[in-house]
Amino acid sequence: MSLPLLEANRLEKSFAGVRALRGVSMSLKPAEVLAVIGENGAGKSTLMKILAGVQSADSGELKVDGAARAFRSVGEALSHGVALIHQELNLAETLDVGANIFLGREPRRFGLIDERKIRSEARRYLDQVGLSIDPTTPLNALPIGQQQLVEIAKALSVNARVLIMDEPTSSLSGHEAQSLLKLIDTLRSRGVGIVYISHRLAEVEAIADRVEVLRDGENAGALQKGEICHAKMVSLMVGRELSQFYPHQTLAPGAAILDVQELRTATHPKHRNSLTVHAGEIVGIAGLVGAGRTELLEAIFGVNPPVGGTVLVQGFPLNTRSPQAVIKAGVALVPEDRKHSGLVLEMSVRENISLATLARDQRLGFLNREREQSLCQEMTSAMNIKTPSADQPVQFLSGGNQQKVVIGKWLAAAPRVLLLDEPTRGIDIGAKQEIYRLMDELASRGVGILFVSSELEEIIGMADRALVMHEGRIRGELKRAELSEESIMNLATGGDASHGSSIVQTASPFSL
Amino acid sequence: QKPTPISGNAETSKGTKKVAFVTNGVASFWTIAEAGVKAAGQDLGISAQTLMPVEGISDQKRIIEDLLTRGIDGIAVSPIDPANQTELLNAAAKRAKLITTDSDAPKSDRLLYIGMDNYKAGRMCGELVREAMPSGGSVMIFIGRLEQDNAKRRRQGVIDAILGRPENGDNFDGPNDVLEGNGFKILGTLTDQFDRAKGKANAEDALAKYPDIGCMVGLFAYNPPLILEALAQAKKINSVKVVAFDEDDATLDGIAKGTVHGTVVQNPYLYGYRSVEVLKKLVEPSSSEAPTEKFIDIPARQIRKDTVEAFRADLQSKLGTKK
Amino acid sequence: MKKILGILALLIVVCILTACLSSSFLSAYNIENVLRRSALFGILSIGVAFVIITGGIDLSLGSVVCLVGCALPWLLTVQHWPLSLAIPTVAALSIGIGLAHGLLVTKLRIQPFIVTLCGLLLYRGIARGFTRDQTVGFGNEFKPLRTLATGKIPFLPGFDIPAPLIFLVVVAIVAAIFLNRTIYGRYLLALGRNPQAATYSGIRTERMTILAYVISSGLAGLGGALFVLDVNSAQPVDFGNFYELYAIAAAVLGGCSLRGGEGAIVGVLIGAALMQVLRNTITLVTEKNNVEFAIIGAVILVGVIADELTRRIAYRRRTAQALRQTITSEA
Amino acid sequence: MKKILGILALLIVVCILTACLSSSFLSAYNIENVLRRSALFGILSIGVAFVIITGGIDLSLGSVVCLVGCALPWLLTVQHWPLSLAIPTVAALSIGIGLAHGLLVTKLRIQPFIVTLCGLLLYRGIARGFTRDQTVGFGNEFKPLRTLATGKIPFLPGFDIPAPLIFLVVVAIVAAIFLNRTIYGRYLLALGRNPQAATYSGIRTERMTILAYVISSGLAGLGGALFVLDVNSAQPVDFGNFYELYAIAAAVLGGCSLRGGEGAIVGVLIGAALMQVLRNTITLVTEKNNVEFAIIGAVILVGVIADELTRRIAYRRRTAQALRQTITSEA
Ligand SMILES: Nc1ncnc2c1ncn2[C@@H]1O[C@H](COP(=O)(O)OP(=O)(O)OP(=O)(O)O)[C@@H](O)[C@H]1O
Ligand SMILES: Nc1ncnc2c1ncn2[C@@H]1O[C@H](COP(=O)(O)OP(=O)(O)OP(=O)(O)O)[C@@H](O)[C@H]1O
Ligand SMILES: [Mg+2]
Ligand SMILES: [Mg+2]
Repeated sequence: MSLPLLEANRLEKSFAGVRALRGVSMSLKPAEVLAVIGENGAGKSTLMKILAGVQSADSGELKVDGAARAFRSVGEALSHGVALIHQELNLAETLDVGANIFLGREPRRFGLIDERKIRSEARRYLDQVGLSIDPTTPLNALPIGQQQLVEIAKALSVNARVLIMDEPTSSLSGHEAQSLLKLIDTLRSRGVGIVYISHRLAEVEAIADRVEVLRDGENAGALQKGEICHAKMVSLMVGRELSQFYPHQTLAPGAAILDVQELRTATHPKHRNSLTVHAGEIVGIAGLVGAGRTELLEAIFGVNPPVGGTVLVQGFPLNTRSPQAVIKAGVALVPEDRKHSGLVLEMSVRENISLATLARDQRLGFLNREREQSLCQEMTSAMNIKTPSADQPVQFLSGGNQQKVVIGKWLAAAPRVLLLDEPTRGIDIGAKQEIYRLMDELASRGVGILFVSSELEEIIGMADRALVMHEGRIRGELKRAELSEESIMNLATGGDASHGSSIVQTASPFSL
Repeated sequence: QKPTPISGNAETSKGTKKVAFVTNGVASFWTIAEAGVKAAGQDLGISAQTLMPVEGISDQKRIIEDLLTRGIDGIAVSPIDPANQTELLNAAAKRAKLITTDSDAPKSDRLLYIGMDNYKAGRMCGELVREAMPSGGSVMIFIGRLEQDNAKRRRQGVIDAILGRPENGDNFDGPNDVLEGNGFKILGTLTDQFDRAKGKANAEDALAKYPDIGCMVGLFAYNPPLILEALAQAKKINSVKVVAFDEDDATLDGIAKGTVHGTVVQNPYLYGYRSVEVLKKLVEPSSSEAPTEKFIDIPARQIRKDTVEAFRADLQSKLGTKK
Repeated sequence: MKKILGILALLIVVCILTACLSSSFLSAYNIENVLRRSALFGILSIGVAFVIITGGIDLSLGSVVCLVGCALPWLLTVQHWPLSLAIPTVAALSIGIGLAHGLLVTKLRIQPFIVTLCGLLLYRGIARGFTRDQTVGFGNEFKPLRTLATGKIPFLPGFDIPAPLIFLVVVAIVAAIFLNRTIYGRYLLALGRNPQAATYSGIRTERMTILAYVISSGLAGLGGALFVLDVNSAQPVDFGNFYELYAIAAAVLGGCSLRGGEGAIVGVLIGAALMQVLRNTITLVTEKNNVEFAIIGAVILVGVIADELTRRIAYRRRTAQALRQTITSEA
Repeated sequence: MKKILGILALLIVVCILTACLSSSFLSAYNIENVLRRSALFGILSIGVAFVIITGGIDLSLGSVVCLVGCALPWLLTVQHWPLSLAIPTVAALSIGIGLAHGLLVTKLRIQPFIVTLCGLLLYRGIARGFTRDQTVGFGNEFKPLRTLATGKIPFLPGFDIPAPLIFLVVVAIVAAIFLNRTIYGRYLLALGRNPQAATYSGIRTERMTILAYVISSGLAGLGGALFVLDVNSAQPVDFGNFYELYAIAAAVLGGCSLRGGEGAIVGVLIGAALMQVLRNTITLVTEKNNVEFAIIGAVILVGVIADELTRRIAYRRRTAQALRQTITSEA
């Protein structure tokens, strides 16, 4: 048995008011993929940040190659070959892609940065993650999914011995996630030790050699290669079995509640997209990263005004240049990028939840504090948001709990049409089911739901109907009965609707 | 460098009377006055302090208010805007003996004014210009700012004397007017808001714009040296006449060397000294010799090459007493 | 709140020290003076605080003070306009300036620093232009109008409340209610932190930002009018010079972050008062006023550093204690 | 790059207009003068650009100019120090100031605005203190030293290169290489907008930030020395007043964003030159220099607005064209 690359013993970490880690231990061997799973707020990210020198533990021991170490900075961790892909994107927006990949480790010639080498090397790593963009593209011109891939390319370029990935696939679609898993496989065969965090248990099942489960900042059990299965992981995480994962029952759809006609967005003005959502219907939108799903939702919502087309809600046209008007008409959007569009990170949980409904609940322009308070309580319990208090700034919540705050904020608005963009991004399995249940409940109350997801499983499980986008265009529509991974992937990669199921998917080891 | 002797903290020396000298800004002119204030304070045994407002009129108001709070006995002030400060000055005159210096506020309750007439001094400066250019020519005027009463009057005096107008202290030509007459052409007046780099740039730009300019007149103490700098760099040091105001070292050097035709000097040292002297008489009730006149004239003088060395020696001895 | 405590402590320390060193500090006359000055600067600081809360900055404030401060006496005494016309004109002027700033910042997306820097240069220049660089003032007229700034309201025997303080109290109360109790205040705080998230929440961020600039210029106009009514004359060259820095400093000292989204009116008031008390202290206690600014700078710096250090020590102590408690309670 | 084109166009337009309106503008003498002034301000602007790129601000620059500008002649002519001691002293002084700013900003996390505002108040106060408010200058001495600022290097017949331009060119080239070609420049750009991302990439952000403040104060010191060598005397009360605003304006006009992470040295140079050309234009072309600042403000504002509008129109035309093409190609 080889010496562990990395070993952590009885790590403790507290923040003001929260004990995030209470004596957590773990170890990682070379050429091993260790999956770390746990509910939102279990302490996964905190543990990883300590391993990578971003934060330091209050107490406990860290060993690299059997020797005790305490990383005081990211630089130290990197020099010991430990690299971390953060749960939240951490890239320098004003630099280009190549500069980001090599940030802090620029190749030099005569003391100056060797731009040519950066370009050629960056292209290599971008190829590895399947991103065919020019390394001189400014980073802020990329959508979030592609930024995530850049982040991964950056971690690869470290040539680390220990690569920690904190929910790397949370904003990737199945296709990209698959190629990432392939990449992990290659790295493993080169002897790299990998820590892999994900709420997508199928991925974990497919890739992990060992699973470590955290609950409330403590080790809650481990699974060896042979024992890894969905049910066991869930029960270790949640502490009970979960039954009937996708609760949605198709109802007879009501009248058309959202009617999008020939909508043209700014980036894909040549495509005219039309779609209809009926009351009580859940419509999914699938597609690859950059397929234009986010853009479509943002165009409907008015934050990214369309260049043509009309949107009707209950038969009345929307002013798609004004989000206020769209919100007034009863439409809500849970955006994909919670850090930039969803939350005011420095504000409290309460203030974030009430932000979109302040105008509705105002009294002559004054805040309605009781209403604000009660809304917050309602949503915290409905969404099971784990926070020490309603006054906690959301930036101190775990990623998944932040996502729940965003959803709570828009549920509070009691919309007639709910647009969800990757609503379960980074959400643990228990909470996911909670969200699915809420979606089902809203649908049964006559709300029309249009949701974008990169998790095919979720689309198949929840959608009454799915639209599949490819390069800015709705390529086809699949009825609930027609929904399958093959049929969706075929359309998403530009295939034809009529032969959906007949095209054989390239065999993949991971059935996503 | 021994620390400046200060005649005790205001609170601790209840016995001695306290007087203050409030300037209209910060300038080397006022540092000479401060030397006079200090010398008088020591000679006469009275606590005398000089305060220089940095931010113009509201700052001057604040300083006077705070002095009154401290229970000052006498104030000499150079009001920035006499016409509109009557109220403040009257309020001060109620709580302390108030005199004006350098710039008068005739409508207020001040007891007397010590100083000179800036218009007349300006005329003396204008006469120097005519002396420097007997056959006329073009003249550019350089000054810190034009909104101060003394600056306005001084500049007008220069203009009126050059153009050969009769004395009339109440007419003001606009700052941008080009004026001609008497064989002279006044090209304009450039201000710099006390920014020296700008003052030098003004002189340079004037040389660029009027390569055949005849005479440059610097009306604030630091203007003539900046003009000399610009001329030296343009290699025009002897081809353009310079007429100055005040007694900057470089100005006096220039006069001695012949690069500056002459300057008009006031006597700030005496402003300071006499102010304290008069205030002492006013605040000490025992004093039998309280001044009765309303105006103590401390006239300006023209300094030319023949008188510059004597003047400089006198000035240095006065400032030397301070060092 | 915690941010304010530090600056409040500093203010109190400075007051106590000054009172010990100079018996005149606590005289009714002096307190009235300091209150009046703090009130005038407080009004400016509250205005700029709103802009700072949106993550912007307003450098034009001193020049707006100058413009209004010169325009008011100029219209009244040189142009002989009636009061009923002059006052609305200067009010419209300052509000219009704020509107223009807001529109340039939001609609044309020009950086607030640039917009208001141009304003700083422009408005003073305009004032110098129409006054032809002459001092303007009220002379002996408009006494009733001037009581708005110079008047006193008897309060205690021997102690009157200076009129500007009334203005300040009204402005501060309205501002505090607006910021903390209305949805608009909440909107400002949200968009200052994250304008994108605010837009996605259906907030009209542009309107709110424009409003902040209007408040800032409007209060600068009010301040300018009160300043000129107080000192009775204005020189366009230096009237209100550097006031933007004092106002911004007061706001930042009082807890506003220049990155936006943070700020409390009480803090801003304390910040403004601190600056004025310090200046008063220096004239009362020392014989030198040429190092006045050096002393102010040093006191603020030392105060801020002390505040930061105490906060750190307190934080360390708290976490250590919390850890000890949880460990003992678990044991 | 596009950001710079707008301001470059504005500079060219202003130059052409001035040349048409005044024959003296293109005289060798005038060009030399404008180059010398632009060089002096350019040095300050490059310094502050580094701080702006880190997302900070340096308001103390004008006061550092004042401190060094007063200290150099004071040490040499009043204290009679030898040159070999005075020069290292003022250099150490300005670098020390930058170091102090950097440490306060990074280690104590005090807002840059506050730190450098205190600096603004403090350093001028110190200069006023040790000079006792006296004007200090070189008089007729130190001519060789002064050629550093006033000297000229023959270039073309009738046209000499002013010495400060040499300093500027060296500083600018070093700065541009540093910013664009070395890892440190890259780090500065990275940490300016997103310090967290930079930290997570293993960059020592604090050191880099401190370095930026040192560069800023160091160049302000160099600028201050050159300024006083050029004008030959300094009055501590107003020497360098407002220079921080000009420098920051030049940097921001030249494409630096006050939110950090963006900036190019060439742009900063163009920005600094624009300000100086405008001032020159006003003296050469108009008879009014009391509205000088108003004109500068207005020109900058109009320029920035025009830049923004042309960019929008160009963008709209491009998208419209793209749309038309796709539509026709589909048809
Ligand atoms: N900087 C911080 N300040 C205060 N509390 C924090 C901070 N960072 C994390 N926490 C708290 O620590 C706990 C663990 O958070 P962590 O981010 O490690 O969870 P996680 O397991 O990664 O969850 P998720 O799956 O949602 O990402 C949470 O309760 C969180 O609120
Ligand atoms: N700010 C932008 N600038 C330029 N192009 C953009 C921008 N945002 C999005 N795009 C382009 O628009 C297209 C659609 O992006 P969008 O974010 O809508 O895709 P998506 O299907 O939601 O995928 P993702 O999983 O990345 O969110 C992409 O090709 C992307 O390159
Ligand atoms: Mg996490
Ligand atoms: Mg998307």
